[in-house]
Amino acid sequence: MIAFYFVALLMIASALTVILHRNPIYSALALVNTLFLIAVSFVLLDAELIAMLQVIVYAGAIVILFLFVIMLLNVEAEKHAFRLSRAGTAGLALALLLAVELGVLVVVWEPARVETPPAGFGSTELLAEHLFARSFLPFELTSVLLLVAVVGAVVMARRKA
Amino acid sequence: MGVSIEHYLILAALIFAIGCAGVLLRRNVIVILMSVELMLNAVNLTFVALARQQLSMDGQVIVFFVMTVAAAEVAVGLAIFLAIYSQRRTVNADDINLLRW
Amino acid sequence: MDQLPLLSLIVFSPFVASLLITALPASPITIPRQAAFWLSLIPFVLSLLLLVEFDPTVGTLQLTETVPWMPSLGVYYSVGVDGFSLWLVLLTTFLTPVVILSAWTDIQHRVKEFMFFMLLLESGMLGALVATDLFLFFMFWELMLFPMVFVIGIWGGPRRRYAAIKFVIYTMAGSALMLVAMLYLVLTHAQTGQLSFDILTLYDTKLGYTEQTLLFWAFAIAFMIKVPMLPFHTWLPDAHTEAPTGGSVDLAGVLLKMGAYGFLRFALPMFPLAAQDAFPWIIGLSVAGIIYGAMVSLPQADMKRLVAYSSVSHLGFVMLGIYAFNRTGLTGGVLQMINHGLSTGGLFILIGFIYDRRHTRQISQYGGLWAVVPIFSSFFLIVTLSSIGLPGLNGFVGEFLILLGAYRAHAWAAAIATLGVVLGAGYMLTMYKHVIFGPVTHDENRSLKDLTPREIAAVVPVLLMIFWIGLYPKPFLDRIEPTATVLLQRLERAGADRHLGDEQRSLVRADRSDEARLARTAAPAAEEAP
Amino acid sequence: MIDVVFTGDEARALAPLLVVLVVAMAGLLVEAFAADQGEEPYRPVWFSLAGVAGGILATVLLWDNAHSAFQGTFALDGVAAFTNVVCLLAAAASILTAPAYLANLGVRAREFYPLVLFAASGMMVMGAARDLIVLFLGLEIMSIAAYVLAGIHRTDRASGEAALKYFLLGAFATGFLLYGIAVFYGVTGSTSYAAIAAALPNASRFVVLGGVALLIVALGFKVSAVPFHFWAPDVYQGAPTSVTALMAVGIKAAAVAGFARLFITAFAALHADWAMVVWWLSVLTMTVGNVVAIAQSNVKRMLAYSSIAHAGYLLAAIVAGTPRGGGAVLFYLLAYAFMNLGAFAVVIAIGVKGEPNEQFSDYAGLASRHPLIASAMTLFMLSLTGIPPLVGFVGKLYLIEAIVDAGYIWLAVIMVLNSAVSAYYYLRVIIEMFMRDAEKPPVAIEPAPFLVACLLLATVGTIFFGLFPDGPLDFARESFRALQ
Amino acid sequence: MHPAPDTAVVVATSLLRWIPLLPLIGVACGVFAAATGRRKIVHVTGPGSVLLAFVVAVVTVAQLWSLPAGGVLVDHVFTWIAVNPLRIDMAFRVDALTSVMILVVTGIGFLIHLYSLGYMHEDPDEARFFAYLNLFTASMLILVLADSLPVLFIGWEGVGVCSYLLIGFWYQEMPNAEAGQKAMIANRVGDAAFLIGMFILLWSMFDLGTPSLRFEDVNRLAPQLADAAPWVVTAVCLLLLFGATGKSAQIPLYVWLPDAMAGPTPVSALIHAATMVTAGVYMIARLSPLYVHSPGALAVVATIGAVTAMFAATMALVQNDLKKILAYSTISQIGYMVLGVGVGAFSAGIFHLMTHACFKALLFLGAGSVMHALSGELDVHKMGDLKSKLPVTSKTFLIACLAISGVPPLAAFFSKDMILEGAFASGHTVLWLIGLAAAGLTSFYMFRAYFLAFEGKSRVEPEKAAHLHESPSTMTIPLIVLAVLSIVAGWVGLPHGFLWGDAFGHYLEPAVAPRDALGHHEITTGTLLFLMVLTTGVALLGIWVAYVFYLRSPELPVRLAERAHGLYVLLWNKYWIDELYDALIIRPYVRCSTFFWKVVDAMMIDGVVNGSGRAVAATADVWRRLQSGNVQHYAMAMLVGAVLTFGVYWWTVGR
Repeated sequence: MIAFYFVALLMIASALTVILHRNPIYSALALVNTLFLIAVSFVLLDAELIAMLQVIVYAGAIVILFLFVIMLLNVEAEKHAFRLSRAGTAGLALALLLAVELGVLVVVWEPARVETPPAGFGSTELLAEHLFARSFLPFELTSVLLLVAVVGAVVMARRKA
Repeated sequence: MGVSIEHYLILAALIFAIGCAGVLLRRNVIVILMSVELMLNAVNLTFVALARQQLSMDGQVIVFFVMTVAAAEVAVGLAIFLAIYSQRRTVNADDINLLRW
Repeated sequence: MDQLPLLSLIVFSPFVASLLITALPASPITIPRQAAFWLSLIPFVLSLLLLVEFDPTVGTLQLTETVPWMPSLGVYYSVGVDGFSLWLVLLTTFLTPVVILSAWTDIQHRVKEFMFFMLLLESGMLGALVATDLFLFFMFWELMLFPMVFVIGIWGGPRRRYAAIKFVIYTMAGSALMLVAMLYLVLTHAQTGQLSFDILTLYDTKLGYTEQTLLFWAFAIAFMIKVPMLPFHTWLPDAHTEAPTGGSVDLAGVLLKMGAYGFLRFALPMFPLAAQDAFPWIIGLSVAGIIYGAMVSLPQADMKRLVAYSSVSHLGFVMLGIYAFNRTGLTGGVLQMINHGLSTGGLFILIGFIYDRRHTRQISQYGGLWAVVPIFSSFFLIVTLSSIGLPGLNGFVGEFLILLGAYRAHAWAAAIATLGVVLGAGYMLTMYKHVIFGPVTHDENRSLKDLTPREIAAVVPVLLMIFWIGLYPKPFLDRIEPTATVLLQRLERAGADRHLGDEQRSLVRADRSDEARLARTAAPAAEEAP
Repeated sequence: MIDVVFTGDEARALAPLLVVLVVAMAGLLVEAFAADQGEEPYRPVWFSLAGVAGGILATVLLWDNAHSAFQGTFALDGVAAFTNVVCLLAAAASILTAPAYLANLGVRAREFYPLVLFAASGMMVMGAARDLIVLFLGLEIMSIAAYVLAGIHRTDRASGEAALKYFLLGAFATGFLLYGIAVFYGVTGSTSYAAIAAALPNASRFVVLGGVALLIVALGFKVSAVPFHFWAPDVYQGAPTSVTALMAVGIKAAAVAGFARLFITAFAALHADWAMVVWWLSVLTMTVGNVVAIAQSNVKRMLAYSSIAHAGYLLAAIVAGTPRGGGAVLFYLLAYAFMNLGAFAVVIAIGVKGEPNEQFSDYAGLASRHPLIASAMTLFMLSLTGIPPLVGFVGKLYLIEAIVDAGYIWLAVIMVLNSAVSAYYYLRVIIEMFMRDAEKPPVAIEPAPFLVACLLLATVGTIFFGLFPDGPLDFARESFRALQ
Repeated sequence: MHPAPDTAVVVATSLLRWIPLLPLIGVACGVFAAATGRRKIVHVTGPGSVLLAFVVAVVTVAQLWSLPAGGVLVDHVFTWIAVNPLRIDMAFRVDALTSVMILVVTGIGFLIHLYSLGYMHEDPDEARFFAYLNLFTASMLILVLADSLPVLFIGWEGVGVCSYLLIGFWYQEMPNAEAGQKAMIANRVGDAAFLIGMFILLWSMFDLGTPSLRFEDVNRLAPQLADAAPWVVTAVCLLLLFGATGKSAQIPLYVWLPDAMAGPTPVSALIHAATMVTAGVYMIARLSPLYVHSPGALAVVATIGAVTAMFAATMALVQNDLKKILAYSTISQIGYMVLGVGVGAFSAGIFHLMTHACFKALLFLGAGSVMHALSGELDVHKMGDLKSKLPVTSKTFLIACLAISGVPPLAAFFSKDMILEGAFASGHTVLWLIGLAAAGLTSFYMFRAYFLAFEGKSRVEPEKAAHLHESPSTMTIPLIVLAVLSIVAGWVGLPHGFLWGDAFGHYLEPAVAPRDALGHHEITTGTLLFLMVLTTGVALLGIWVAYVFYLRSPELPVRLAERAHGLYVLLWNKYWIDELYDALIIRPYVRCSTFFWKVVDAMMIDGVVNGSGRAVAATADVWRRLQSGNVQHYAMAMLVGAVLTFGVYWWTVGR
């Protein structure tokens, strides 16, 4: 209970930091923070493995990549994170509207019966079994996806045209 | 722990919205991409929560895929940013409007 | 189709010819020219054969050919000819060689393409005339649109592109609705019967009254644009004025008929009841068109524009005749289509000739031509007189029958329409006066050459037809009338079948009583003169 | 203890995909290693063409409506087969037009061809997907390849910008797609169409429609439906034309097929509800597409808007929600493939090194310089306008038939009026080519053999299927009926 | 083959078709001559064809006379228009009435052709002239030979066109062309009414079970028609009458005839005096059995005739142009004929038609001969004392003047007298008085013209006076022949009781409605004598006044003109009728047309068309600006879409 609200508040705060901070680097760091908190809440939801992956893949890989690029392009802090132009405010309003809508959407769902999960729920074995038995095709597809991504990244980032 | 699932769902929704706001507000494409990542993670949170609610692993499996996709996208995206930057020395969304009308 | 597929031959011989033309070298330009002329005679000869094959006693479709084409959609390649289409087919095949002859010197660049499009156009027009399958008809309907667009757009006058686009958008906007209506009709019919685009099958589709009315108007508007009837006519003057001679002739000669023909072949028989109830609108617009067209023609400074507006008036007569809903008017209407094709076509040809010499169509640029080009002037005179309906020339026969029939159905409309005869004389003679009579006002005109043998050869056939129809229209009428009778009986049955409001009942009853009387009067009229 | 389910069904269903993927990867390797010994410009072309041919062949040989694979999440049924063929045709066109064109641009990316094949494979997955996750992954494979392809002309700012925009918005849309999937997962506990269709009747309409809305955003983006279309014109214009062709035809086909399958099969129970929004979507799309296309001066951009308009037509048939509608959609995709690929091929053909010749004015007098190319372009334009007896007309006819059949008369009326409007800008191209003389001295252009082949293919298809559409149409309709 | 009235003997003969055909052949020759420039040909074929036609006509008439009274010759050539229920045969018929007409047309026609040989001698377009003239003759013959209204209509419009062409024969002068067109249009206006009349008639006949427009059927069924619907008969009669007023230059459509004098004089003689303009009278006589069933219509006919006679006569008073004088006199004389048929004295009308043909043709040809001598001079004030130089012309002209004035025993004395008598007998006393007065005016203005032109002292311009000469024999011979005819033509129809009495009337009886169809009260010989004396007196009075005014004391008319200046101006300007029509009809029409074109067509209709086009383009331009190029705007648009989609869906769920 307390844990959740603690995590939730922090998460929102850091998420806001991501989109509000002038300096991309701080945004990136805030992102790490957010992702970590999400991992925590994964744990709270009995998804240990995913939580671990979350930390490794995201915090470990993706955000590093971000920081790397930021450095590479030595993007310096903007004067102010964003100016609330007419478009900006409209965007904000829309985002809020969407939030409300999504919120309503989930509220309408009948409250979940939270019973204690069976033993091994979220365990590596179970996940692995689902992954390879039930979701074999998607799994293989992800491999293709990664291949394409690699090739693409290479093509795009290659120095000589 | 007596927190009902929908608390998580609402949290996720909020994060998702925040991500959206980021996409709309920030002018630095890198930060925009970060915001997108926020959105994806919000969805992840939703999946995990739902999985927990239904006590089915599928949700978590999906999160696995989503992560992969996110990683792939970031990789390609950042590569594209590099290319853009090498062309016009900026990654500011406002300045990238050669094509219009 | 045990005998040879005559109609298909007629329809596709120009198409094949056009393909052959493309294979020929483009220069010297005489090659495609000659080739096109001689090739265009083939369909004409074939259509003469058609005239022989045609059985004048039958009013329904004959010489039909039917081949399944798109079974999944119920589309057949089915063609046929009856009294309505027969003469229009002949007119088309007759006009094309004439047009090619008349375009001999007019078209100097990209001759090969011109001939290609002309023959393609002919194919499209013929197809639309003989198609008895809605899909097929629609296909040819659009197919004849585009060659004309090219002809206008490539060889036309200064505002040709504007005219071309206007022509297309106008027509397509109309046919768009028709397409939806078509499909609606077909699907409605499919609910009870089989899925088919064949009009003979579609004729007996059970339709609610509102349904029928909406569908009718969807078709009618497409056709009214093509006719063109009053509020939808403004594409015509531009198209005519910009188009080269050949284009104008085909446009006036055949394309305009497609509207009225569409009414006869589709709108009326498929939606008999709605069609009859629409008479206040159609009659009103026709009469308005007759007067309006005649009036607007008067102040025109450009000969072609004048003739174009006069077409609005003439076609108004045609529609009036059709909507008389009795044999006299209907037959006259159909005959008047031919007449208008001949006389207006002739006018355009002649105007084209004089345009070739002086490169202007401004009436004010001429005057006193008789002194310079007597042959031209006398031909022009004859065509003019035919167009104002002088008895003994073709125009009169049509107008007389139309007005006669219309008088039976709607006396006042006919009476007003008769004014058109006066006004018609007004603008035509005014133009003739300013162009042909008076002193020679421009020195450029003093040196004009009179018609060359080739040009004479192009016009004389038209003149002969004008005299023939004027003096002995019987062969034409005899072949049109049975079909008219069939259509009328159909309309009448529809009137009898369905529950009607009073005024349309009276309309139908008047018609039926006529038919009844005919039974009595036919007897003396039957035996023939020695 | 983990038993992977992989039987003949799976093998058969995957075969075409595998063929294409294997060729793609092999292509990568070959290019990687054979690069150093001399340039062989046409080797990759032949190679990847072989892959395409193989894919088509496998599809034609192995498709069947009876079986599905991977617990019914994937199937090489009729719809999939049809989509495969269309998408592979698009890939083929893009491959055929590429060599000369890329040479003109000075792009020497050997990965181009494999990437095209990867994109195609993604499309194939989307066509065959019977599960939201599979759909999602296929979409991502396709998209990521497409992002790169759009930006493959790296020295060109426009190309880069196209890539950037496409990527950012694509990623943004992905978020919505996933959220939508999450909703359905939450409601039905599964992501396979069958499960969804089964669960919908007694699920909360409120929630489900929320999910539908989210999916519409994501798929509408790929289909480039208004208001999710804004990326399309910029990206189409910026991307290299060969890629544009791939996007305009292949990606659209895959997305539309996925859209149709999802909505017509999985969401059948809610047809009444989603139909309304899709109705508006389609009307908006076709109208905006057509109207704005009028204002364009760049042919490529005009074609982009025209493709938006056509997306509107396709959506209209999806609104019908009937197998007849689905069949019409599939057939129209084929028709659209032929005429649109042809159009893009012409756009490529008249471009020369240094000057892309993409403005309307560049087409002036083309008829007298290159009558054949001009005539071909005329055919494509007329077909896009929907003039019989070309394939575009028949396709449109089927669409309208399905729409009218489902009782959406007004939608049909709006559609035909729209195509009347579209006549205006398609005709403009013809007018330029035939009815205007070139201002600037004409540049001699000799289209490369591959390009000619592509043009020929498109022309033949445009005419042939216009005259004899029965085969493909029946096939398409049957395959959708089989889904019920 | 056609059901004929039981009384009449009907004989089919293929002779009749040759009467119009021969002149048509002449036309062909003329065209050929004109095309090849061999003018000599027409010298033979022009008059020759008409002469042959005349011979055939004579033979026909002889054949007719061989039949018992009331016999009819018919010639069915072919079926022209046949659409059930309508059937129109190209068929001709000759009965008593027709026989008169064909003799007049071919006979006078031939003389005028002959005369034209001399008159048109120098004209380079001679060939074209004769072609037209022959064509006219043919049409006129078709008109009179027709056995049904539509066939008559062929000739009816045919002659109209020929007059159009011949009036504008010298097309280089715009006024001539204008005049021709005016004639054509005026005729067309009448013809429109004529058409409608035919329609009504045909459908009413149809309702009687006989959808036919053959005169025979119409006349036979006239009683039933009258019973079935009296208004129909009246309507038909009035509409046809309106047509006649166009052709026969009666009020209100007479205005074209004076202008028509622009044509060559022989044309004026043939078309605008002898034949065409009388077609209306002929038509009414032809349908007299129908007309008698509508007394109302007949009354209108009579009134129009009388008023026209008077009206035209007054206008003729002050004209100085010799041909114009003749023109108005023609109008006036036709007015007499119309009056005649109007009061039911059909034979009298035709009788006057015949005699008038003779002397009016003579007058015109005389005028022509004067023009010939004076090289085109027409102003009577620039003539005088021509009788010394043009003996034949002057004498014949004098005879004509006497004849038209109705001096016994010349032609018009009998015919005009018979009309007035008819008017008197029918009880239209007012009309009779008008007619009487008009008779006086007639003799006055005719002799005014004669005295001014031929008597007194010469006012001819010297250079013209130099080469004054009598016309060649080709011109004088017709004059003489016509002069003789003008004298004797009247003798075939004497008043009852004198010698052979009204032989002409008797001859016509089977063809036209009997004069007592309207219940004429028979008038005694005494009254008859009185009337004759009266009319003669009036005529002589007119002559005497003219003598006083223009020979004895020429200053009188000038003073009179000053005295009654208003009246004089009124007459001089022909009551401003032309101006009236111009202001009331022509100009508004033209203005309206221009309005339709410039405003309705160009602005309104095309405005809508192009406007909608422009509107779309404008919209396009606006929407296109939405494409700002900024990624985030696009994203926002997507978000808007998402939010809206949500909203819409939940709204529907809410409902």
